[in-house]
Amino acid sequence: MAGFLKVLLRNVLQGPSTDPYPLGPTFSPDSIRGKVVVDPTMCIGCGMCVHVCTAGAINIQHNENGHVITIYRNSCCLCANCHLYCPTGAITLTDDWHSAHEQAVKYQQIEQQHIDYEPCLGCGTPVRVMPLALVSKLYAGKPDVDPEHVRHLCPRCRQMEDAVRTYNLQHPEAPASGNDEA
Amino acid sequence: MLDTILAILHMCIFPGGVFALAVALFFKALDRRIAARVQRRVGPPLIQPVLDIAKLLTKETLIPRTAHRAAFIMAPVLAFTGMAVCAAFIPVPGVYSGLTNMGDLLVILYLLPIPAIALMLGAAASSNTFSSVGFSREMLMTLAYELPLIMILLAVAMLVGKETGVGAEFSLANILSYQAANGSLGFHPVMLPAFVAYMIFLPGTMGVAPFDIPEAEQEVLEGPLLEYGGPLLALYQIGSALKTFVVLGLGVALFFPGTLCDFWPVNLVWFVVKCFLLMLVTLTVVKAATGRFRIDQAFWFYIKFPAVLALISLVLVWWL
Amino acid sequence: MSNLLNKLSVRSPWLFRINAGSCNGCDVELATTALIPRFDVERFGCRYCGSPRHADVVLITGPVTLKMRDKVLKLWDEIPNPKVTVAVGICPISGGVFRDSYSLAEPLDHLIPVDVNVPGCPPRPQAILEGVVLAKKIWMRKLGIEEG
Amino acid sequence: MSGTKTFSMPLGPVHVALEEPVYFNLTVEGEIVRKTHLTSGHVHRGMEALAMRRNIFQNATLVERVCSLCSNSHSFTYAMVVENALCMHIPERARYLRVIAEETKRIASHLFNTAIQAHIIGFHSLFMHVMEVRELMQDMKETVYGNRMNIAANCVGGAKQDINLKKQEYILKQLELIEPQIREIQDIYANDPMVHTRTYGLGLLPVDDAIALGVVGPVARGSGITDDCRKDSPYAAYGDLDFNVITETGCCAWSRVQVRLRECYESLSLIRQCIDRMPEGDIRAPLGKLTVNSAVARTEAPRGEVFYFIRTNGTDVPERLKWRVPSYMNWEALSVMMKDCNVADVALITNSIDPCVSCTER
Repeated sequence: MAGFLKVLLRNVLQGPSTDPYPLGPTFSPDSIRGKVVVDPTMCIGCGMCVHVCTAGAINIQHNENGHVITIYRNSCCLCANCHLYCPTGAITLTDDWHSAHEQAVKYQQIEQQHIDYEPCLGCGTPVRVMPLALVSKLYAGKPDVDPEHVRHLCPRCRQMEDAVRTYNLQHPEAPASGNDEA
Repeated sequence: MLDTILAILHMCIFPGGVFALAVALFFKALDRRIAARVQRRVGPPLIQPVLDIAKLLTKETLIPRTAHRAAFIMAPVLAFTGMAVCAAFIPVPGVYSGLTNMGDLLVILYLLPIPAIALMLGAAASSNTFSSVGFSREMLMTLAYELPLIMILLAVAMLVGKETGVGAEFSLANILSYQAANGSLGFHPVMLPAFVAYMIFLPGTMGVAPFDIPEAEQEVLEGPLLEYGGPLLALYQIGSALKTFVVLGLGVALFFPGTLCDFWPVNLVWFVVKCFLLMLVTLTVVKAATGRFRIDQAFWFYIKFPAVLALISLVLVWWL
Repeated sequence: MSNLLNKLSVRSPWLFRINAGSCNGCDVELATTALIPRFDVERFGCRYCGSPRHADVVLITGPVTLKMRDKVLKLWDEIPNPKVTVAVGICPISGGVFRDSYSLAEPLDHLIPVDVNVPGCPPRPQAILEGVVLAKKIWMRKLGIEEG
Repeated sequence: MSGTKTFSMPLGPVHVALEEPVYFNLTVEGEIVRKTHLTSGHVHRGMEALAMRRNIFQNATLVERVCSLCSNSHSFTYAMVVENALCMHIPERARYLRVIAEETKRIASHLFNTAIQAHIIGFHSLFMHVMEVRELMQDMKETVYGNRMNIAANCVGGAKQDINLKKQEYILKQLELIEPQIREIQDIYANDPMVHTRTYGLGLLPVDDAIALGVVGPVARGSGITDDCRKDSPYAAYGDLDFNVITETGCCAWSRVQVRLRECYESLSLIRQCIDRMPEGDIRAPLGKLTVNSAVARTEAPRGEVFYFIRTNGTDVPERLKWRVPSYMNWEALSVMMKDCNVADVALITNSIDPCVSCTER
């Protein structure tokens, strides 16, 4: 008993250790796994996050002129699998842990991003514009490539351009289209 | 006629009823506040016990279908009224000398177990397994702590009676006036074991740790109180708060009734302060520093320590 | 008079916890929130109570398994009105990682009216505290008084 | 005594003393329990069936939700079993990172169980004190891993998060703070008269019974059996680390708590050793080839041995995933421990095996 009375006495002397929250600030480390956000400039709609999400909280819908990624926060178990396996690093977990909400707004607890496709500069088919960061990484050693141009190409046209550039070939379509325009 | 009105006033306003309740609720708040401090917490605001009761009054009253309706409702009312009446018998030294001059100690002895009996009644009426376990535990606890109480009161009555030559003195007013003349009994070496026994009696009768066995939340889910909610639970809480006042006040009256001066407000405050100190030592600190006994351990604890201590005082009074 | 009582009453919310088949995460966090000095809900007059009859705010964790469903409903019925229901963790809200399992009942809000959701797996105690504060607001609304 | 009446008393499924829904039907004579009948399945979430419908990445998260108190042990063993089935070798650094996560969870879990014991005996101040000390561990998990319970430290192939130098320093600082506190708590649990009165000699599980029932973890070690997977079949980095297997010979609830608290010191020392010896390098290995294979893995969770079995069929959805949890073995021992015990002690004895209902019933 004496051992524990000592603890109690120390407690009295040290004063309350109560966190003032919600009336004041609270301890919240930066690395906390909070609400998930999607960076619309990075998401390429590959579906890896959907594949690894245990709770089925992520949904990606493709249509003809873009894709919509939706994350249901009320299903998300904050395991950060999507963040870990996302190839472009589009998904991050913020440190925002304030999750309590009223029932009335239950179905508004989502993170949704519309990613619109743009016509390919080469052939005109709607194409997901590549994230600039990704392009810069891909063509890091090639100063003669204009990333801004390349990212607006569809994969096929980009392969073409790469082949033309690498082997110094004559572009099969460029002169033709150039002639047409002229 | 006037006496009756006065008695009712004493039961309803001072020292029973309003005054006792105010003091008891204030004590309860202080108790929770101090317990919180000891546990490194901030604790509730001082008005919290009042808020709790206000909350309970706004809730709906649910009565289990299997319960005995009348007994279920009567039990908390009985606990409350019993204690309100009992509080009127508690003398406040230098301010108020108790309701009667004849054998009021015996009346208190009869009235004190009423909350426990009411609790048992309610537990039996609510026809719930946990409540019945709580019932049997409450009964065993009552048996355990009533024995030392009887011996303590007897020791006091006999000591005072012997000195004043009336045999056994069961009037609190006379006990007070004896102490005013000859010094407090708490300082009397013969009565020291009885006082210690009384201090051990307090947590048992108030049902706080380590003797909160009948209402053990973790074992029998608040036991007898399990089926109670809303206004009926509020009545139980008020009754229990009044009981705090009664047992603390009785302790002060029996052992340390000394007054500071003839000015009554000072005496009143002094009385409250003494009650508070008694509570601090016997209820708050003990509660914070211990866990809960098992019922058999608690029973034997009461037989071994307070009963024996009270017996020592009794025998010493008899002999000397 | 009753208005005054109502106003006073919301400052004494007593908490009751129902585990409807949770993985312990939310339960441990609830125990942490409700009982330890660091978060000290007693500041707000809260108390953790053992009997449903004493409860005002009921916190439900876990994805409501088939076996627990009737027990949860029965317990919830035993709580006197007015009461506020808080779903803690993603499991009672949507089924969480256990969604589509054969042994789960419906999501909680199909069974009983839920007032507050605190998603998280598990939510941190501070988030649960926010939920309790929100529950208090809803309680006031149920009593027909606005914050003042 | 003929003529004494017994009555049945339900305990649970929703009960304050029991952290989880489990239903005991006690046949009580006075205050003595004569027969215990257990109804289980309240927390059955059909997890093994779910695991066979989800792929190996999803399952890493799913098995972590088997139980949040030993969550890391499940994802740890699961990752190991998948790696065995896929014939993978994980980087050296990941082995150490896994041990750090595991031991952190172990300390938190042991402290929680210890605190709940104080709660059950109604010793609120002690409960609060232990939980407050545990908060140091919770803060550490939150700062290092980002969540207080399901820390998601493991993934197939290694560890999800690296622990950089700054975080290492932070961990060491927290350990420095918590160590004297745990020592003090151990002293209180060993010597406090109230704790001693209620728990010493309670829930006896003699060595013979313990061996016959095959109990594992602190329950076995509390009965003096040296049984620890970390020593018997070293995995991750445990083979390279120095630690002792803690045993007590009291065979009672008191001894089990002492085992848990003393194990915390070993865990503290293990974390320190890991931070000291952790090599630099990758934390994740590339995935191996998915073939038709089956594998097993076992680890020592806070409650005892966790055992995983997997059978793969060449796809990334396992054909069968099965696990056996320590509480499953320890439950049976309750029938020995609860023989003719007091009603007041049922919850206390149940808590002394650190039962994990959600593990057992998954």
